[in-house]
Amino acid sequence: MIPADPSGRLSLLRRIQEGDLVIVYERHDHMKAVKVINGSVLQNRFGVFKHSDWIGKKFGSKVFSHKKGFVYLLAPTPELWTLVLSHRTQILYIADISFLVMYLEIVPGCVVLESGTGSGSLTTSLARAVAPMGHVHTFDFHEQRAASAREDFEKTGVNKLVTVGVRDIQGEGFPDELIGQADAVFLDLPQPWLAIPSAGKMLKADGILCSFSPCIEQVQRSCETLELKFTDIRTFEILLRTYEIKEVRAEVGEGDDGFSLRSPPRKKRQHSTEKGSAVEASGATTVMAKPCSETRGHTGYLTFARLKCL
Amino acid sequence: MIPADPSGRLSLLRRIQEGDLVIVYERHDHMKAVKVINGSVLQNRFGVFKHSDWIGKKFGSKVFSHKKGFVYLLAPTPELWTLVLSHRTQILYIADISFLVMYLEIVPGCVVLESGTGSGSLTTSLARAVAPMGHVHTFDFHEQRAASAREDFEKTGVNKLVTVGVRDIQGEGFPDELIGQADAVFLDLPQPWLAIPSAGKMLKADGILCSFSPCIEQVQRSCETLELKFTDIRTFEILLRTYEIKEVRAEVGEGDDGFSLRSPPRKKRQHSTEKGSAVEASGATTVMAKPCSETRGHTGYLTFARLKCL
Amino acid sequence: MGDSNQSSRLTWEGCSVLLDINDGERLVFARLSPAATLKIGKKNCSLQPIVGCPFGSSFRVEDGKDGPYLSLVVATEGGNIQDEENVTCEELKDNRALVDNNTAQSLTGDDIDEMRRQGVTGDQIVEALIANSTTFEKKTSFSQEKYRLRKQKKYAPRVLVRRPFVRSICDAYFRKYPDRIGCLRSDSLALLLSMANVAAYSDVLVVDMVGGIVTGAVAERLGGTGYVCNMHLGVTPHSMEIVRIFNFSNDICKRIVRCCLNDLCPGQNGSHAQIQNMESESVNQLDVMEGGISVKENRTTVDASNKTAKRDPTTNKAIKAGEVASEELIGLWKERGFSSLIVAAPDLDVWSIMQKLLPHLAYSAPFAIYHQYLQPLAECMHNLQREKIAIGLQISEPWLREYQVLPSRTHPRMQMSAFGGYILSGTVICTSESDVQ
Amino acid sequence: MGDSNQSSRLTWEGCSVLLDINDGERLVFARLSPAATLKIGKKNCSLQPIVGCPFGSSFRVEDGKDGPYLSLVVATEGGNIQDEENVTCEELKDNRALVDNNTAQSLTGDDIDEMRRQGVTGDQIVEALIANSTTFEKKTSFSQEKYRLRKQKKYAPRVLVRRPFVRSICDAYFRKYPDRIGCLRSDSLALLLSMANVAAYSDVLVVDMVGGIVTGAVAERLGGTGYVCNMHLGVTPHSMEIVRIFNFSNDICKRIVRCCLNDLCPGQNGSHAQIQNMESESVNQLDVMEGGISVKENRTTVDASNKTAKRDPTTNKAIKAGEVASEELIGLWKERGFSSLIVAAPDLDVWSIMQKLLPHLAYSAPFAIYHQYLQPLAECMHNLQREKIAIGLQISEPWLREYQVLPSRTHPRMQMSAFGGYILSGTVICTSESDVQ
Repeated sequence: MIPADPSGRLSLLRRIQEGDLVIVYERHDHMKAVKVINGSVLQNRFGVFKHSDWIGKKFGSKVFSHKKGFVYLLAPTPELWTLVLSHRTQILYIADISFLVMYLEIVPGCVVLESGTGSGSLTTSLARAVAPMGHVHTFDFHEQRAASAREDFEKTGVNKLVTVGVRDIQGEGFPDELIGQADAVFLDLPQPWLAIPSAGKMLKADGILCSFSPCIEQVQRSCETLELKFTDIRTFEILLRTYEIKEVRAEVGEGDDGFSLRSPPRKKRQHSTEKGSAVEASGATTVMAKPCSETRGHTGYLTFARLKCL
Repeated sequence: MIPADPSGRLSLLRRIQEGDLVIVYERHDHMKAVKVINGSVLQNRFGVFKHSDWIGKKFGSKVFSHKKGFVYLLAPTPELWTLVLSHRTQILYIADISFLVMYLEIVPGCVVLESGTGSGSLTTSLARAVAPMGHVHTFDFHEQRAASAREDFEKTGVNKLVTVGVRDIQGEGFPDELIGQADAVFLDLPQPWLAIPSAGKMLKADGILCSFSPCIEQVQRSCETLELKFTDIRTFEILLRTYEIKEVRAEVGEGDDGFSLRSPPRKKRQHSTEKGSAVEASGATTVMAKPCSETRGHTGYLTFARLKCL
Repeated sequence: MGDSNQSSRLTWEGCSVLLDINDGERLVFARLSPAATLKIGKKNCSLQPIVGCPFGSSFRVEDGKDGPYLSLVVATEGGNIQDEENVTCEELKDNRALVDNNTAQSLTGDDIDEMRRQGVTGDQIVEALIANSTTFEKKTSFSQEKYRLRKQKKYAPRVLVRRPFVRSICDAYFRKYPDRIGCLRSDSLALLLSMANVAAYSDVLVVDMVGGIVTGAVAERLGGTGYVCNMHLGVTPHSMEIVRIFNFSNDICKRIVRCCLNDLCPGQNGSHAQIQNMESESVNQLDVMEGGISVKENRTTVDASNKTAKRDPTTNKAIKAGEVASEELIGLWKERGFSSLIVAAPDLDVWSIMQKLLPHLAYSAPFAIYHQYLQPLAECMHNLQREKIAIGLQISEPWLREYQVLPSRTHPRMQMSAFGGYILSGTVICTSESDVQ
Repeated sequence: MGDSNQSSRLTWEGCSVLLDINDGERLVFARLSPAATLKIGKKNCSLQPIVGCPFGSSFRVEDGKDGPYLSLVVATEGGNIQDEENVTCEELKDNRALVDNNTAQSLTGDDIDEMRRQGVTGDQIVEALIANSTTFEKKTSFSQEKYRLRKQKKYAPRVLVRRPFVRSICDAYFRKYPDRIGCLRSDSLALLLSMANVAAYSDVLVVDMVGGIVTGAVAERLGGTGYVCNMHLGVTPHSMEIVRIFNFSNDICKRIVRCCLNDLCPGQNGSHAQIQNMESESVNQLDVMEGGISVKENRTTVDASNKTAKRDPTTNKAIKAGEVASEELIGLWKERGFSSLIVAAPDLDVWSIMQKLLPHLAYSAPFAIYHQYLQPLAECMHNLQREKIAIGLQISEPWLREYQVLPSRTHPRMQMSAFGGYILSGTVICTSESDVQ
């Protein structure tokens, strides 16, 4: 997923090979990660797809099943991965991930600590940000969850950038060998204040910490603990509002019914992401957008703090 | 401001009279409430306006100063009043006011208790909602603030619908003579939990309480107290986002510089509310709207609860 | 008001009620006719026990000799149980040892059916389920509460009787049938009422193509004074079915009138006959709606079964909301103008409407226009500005958020409505020449 | 990265720093040249003491024998003081007895000037002010803190040295000169980088008409691998002045190139000469910017006075960011396509741009388009859908909120940015016939 050298970049010349991870796109809200293995098939409601048909195709191609159903084969990215990974825990989504990666000033070469690993949704984005020569040390309390994460990182090919440790960070803190090594630390723990003193020791001078918590009481307690050794303590919340588009016919002139300039929308959904309803081709049409009615109303609070320079 | 009988309604036949309260509108963000007194003048940056010129004009008229500056004279409403009243305290704005009046199920004939009165911004809207035969009992700790509020209510003519009491509601609770009288109670107090038991006694069976607090700790403590005698405890926050419009010219065709279809906006603000920039009349133009960049990011939390039916 | 029903805190026969089943799990509007029933789970209960009770009363389904019936619950003081969403906060941390599988409960479905046959109450069944759960003791106190609540909803459902006010009506439609009210959220509706200065003795002009929710909301605020004039621009009047869900007294109903735009123009008043026809037609729709607002999708047909039972009391009413405005009234409006205007017409062109309606408003009258799309309001605002018809113009969008406030678990709700619509508001100014000398 | 400066945690001569004065009250970008000075209050201080200090160091203005100078502050452990907004929360309730008038302070301005002349430090002046305030003792502890902080800002201003990363650069522009970056907020910029999958070894095509902030952000993420190609569609290249504020090493600078759209079309590469001219022209603008980002409006001219001092070190650099892409590189891109695309061109028609640029992307390449208006993105999305060029299309808008977290005074900030722009994102699909057999 993350190129290890210039040849790994997405290119018009690259074709799907045996062993590649592809994202099979049915619809915006229906995708799946598949490892391409000659002889294997993918079966879904659109039919049976032979992997062997995929090999040699370009990424981004439309491929067909035996009964002419189709899907698209996309090159994986951390964003697509977030949409297809198995949820072993609540995961972080793109708005929080993007914001915290930028706020933590993570650039290539950085060393980043994360706890807990969870479903590894954030880890993949952290790996992308530190690549090609940085490293992510991620820790989870659960042995099995850590093992699943390792498998996933193997699958997505970020394993060279990530080390998964099994450790109770709240109880034991980060391992001593990482003291003073970290450019940034990310905590997603039920009681982050227990891990903050250790996180402070891991950070380089002027390094930044981020703690993600769903409840305000967790934030309040974390901030109290942060006051001791950190500065620039700031708490944010970020949400993403999505918009749907609709095409409407503009019937200019007065109809029988008064001044109906716009025909009522016809709800004919095509793809669900690309929410939009189509109108027949006759007549001049205009496109309008409005916010989708439902959204995630809250994910968590992001508290940032910078290690004080003493 | 609030008609006491059918003749008080706004009408094409009504004309401004001596003693009327008018809202002098310069710009959306520049208004002033003025009592019309024959012989008085209003002086502002647009010149000197004689009240005697206003008498006999219709509400909504444009009137001129000696040097041809102009303002509009509007009939007062609780919404306009909120924009012109003197801020003796933090005031409530239209989004919170509208929401809580509806949530409290205040209809004509209701008896509503309020504490504190503050600048009387909400009181005027409450008075409108209970008119013509209901009543608002509002209380403030500060003698002087209560007196100023009384003057204001006299000025806006809602005094028949409102009684202002001087009382420390947190310390003493609401007066006993109102026990079981209230359809709704509104609290805007630093320690609302101290007043909640008394508020419960004032409410009729199934009556609703609303507590407005800026800080979440106040909400948490209030909710704990509410649990004892109230049900349907819900906390909301409401903000208002405003949009500004801009007119842009659509130069179809490729210019020298590539594909510039839209000319850069010219910032020529007219009225500041009606934020928008004008473009010369030449060429086809299109209007677009975007959110204003700054907004009130928080006013307070509104916690509602209904007295348990025992 | 002069109508005791309107301010009554007790239900009465024929009144409209909002039944809140299991703390918002399902919401049903019903009319308390003698024959009205409500189906909860597999049980059909008469609504008769509700008549005469205070609004705010709770009922529980009990099995009596003549089948299931609604039994009044006497509330106790003390803690409410609130819903918790799917958040891993601090307190939840020690659930990890717990494996919740089917063997944790030793009572079988058959056992429970048998208990029911023996007349065991729902609450007792819940207690039995807890006693027979091998994992209950291992749960955190918070999880125990959740478990109890889940079982209570299933085996001892509660019905809370609410008086239908505009907020609860609007919220119920917004959750279940947003399209019927043009996705108008209750906080946006509240803003429309404020921005249009709806006050006693006002004559409010409304273009309500959102099922009557705006008309009803205005009438509720007028409380039997002034008028709300539901105007249709073409020949077909707009549906006002939602008005029936409000418990409006006759005094209020007669303040709700219809009118065709043409009737306001000099020398025209020809569309009355046709309107009357439309009126009687819409009664059927109305009854379906009254029974049909149910928040759980799969219950719709069940609740709709109430409709036949409820037809009688509605037609008993002497005065029906939404009669055609009298010529006398129309004459007054022509002379005086309306005191304010609310437009909620999602499918019409806003600027065209405003051009037609503004001449019928008094000067200085405030107006508020609701729309789901920003662009039509932006264009309308621009035109109003350009033609100097109105001032104080503002497009606003409310943003509403609900919070879960619980000890150590306080945060905004995870699910929220992301959109309540846009509102263009302003004030009409005097454009007649006589005033600009 | 093979460039010690890039990962250095100490400042060096010639490096670009962000100076945060009084905890965000004012932000200044400066380059640490020997002659560089900073004006704080009425005092002009050399920036020389900052050179070689760790990023994150704090300085205070002290009066020395040779005039005011910046003195390193040794931070102490313990409480930070945060700003409190104008909220009446519980703790404030007992301020009501307090009358804060001018007589409360017995030290006069003349007294303070005299103290300064005697070499009394700013901190000592603050203590003297507190000791001579008759009301200080009556204030709540919270108000006392506020008072101290206010006096400290005035009499003992602090300068915090920060390394300029993309977030702080973007935030500073957003606060002070939003128009220069097309009102692009840092959280929106962060989303653009994610949505366009900016990763090591990527060749990212950008249309950056927002001063170079996008170009700089991408280069920061690439860390000296891959390329960011800043493309101009007409003959005039776009300004990249903001790129200079980043502390980019030569390794990174050479990965930032310019290119004209025509150059990517078969057999065209004629605009190089003109671009070179533009490049040298824009240097002047750049220097003004570097000194000029000051958050307090009335300081602009003051900070701009640094520019002459800073011109030298900038031109010392061997490799300049934004050279014209070599023919070899262009050849590679023609063959391989770009790996992703970001567009931030507030004044251009989005759909026209996309039609021109999409053919230059690799299939499966993600793209992200920023715009301040919704309508152009809606139309572009519709066209991309209709012509089946891209999938996974989504228009999104970030909503960012900051909180004040203080004991008993926790709430969202009263002031917020209501708008960070809209983003259209998606993935290009393979439309070549050979793949659709």
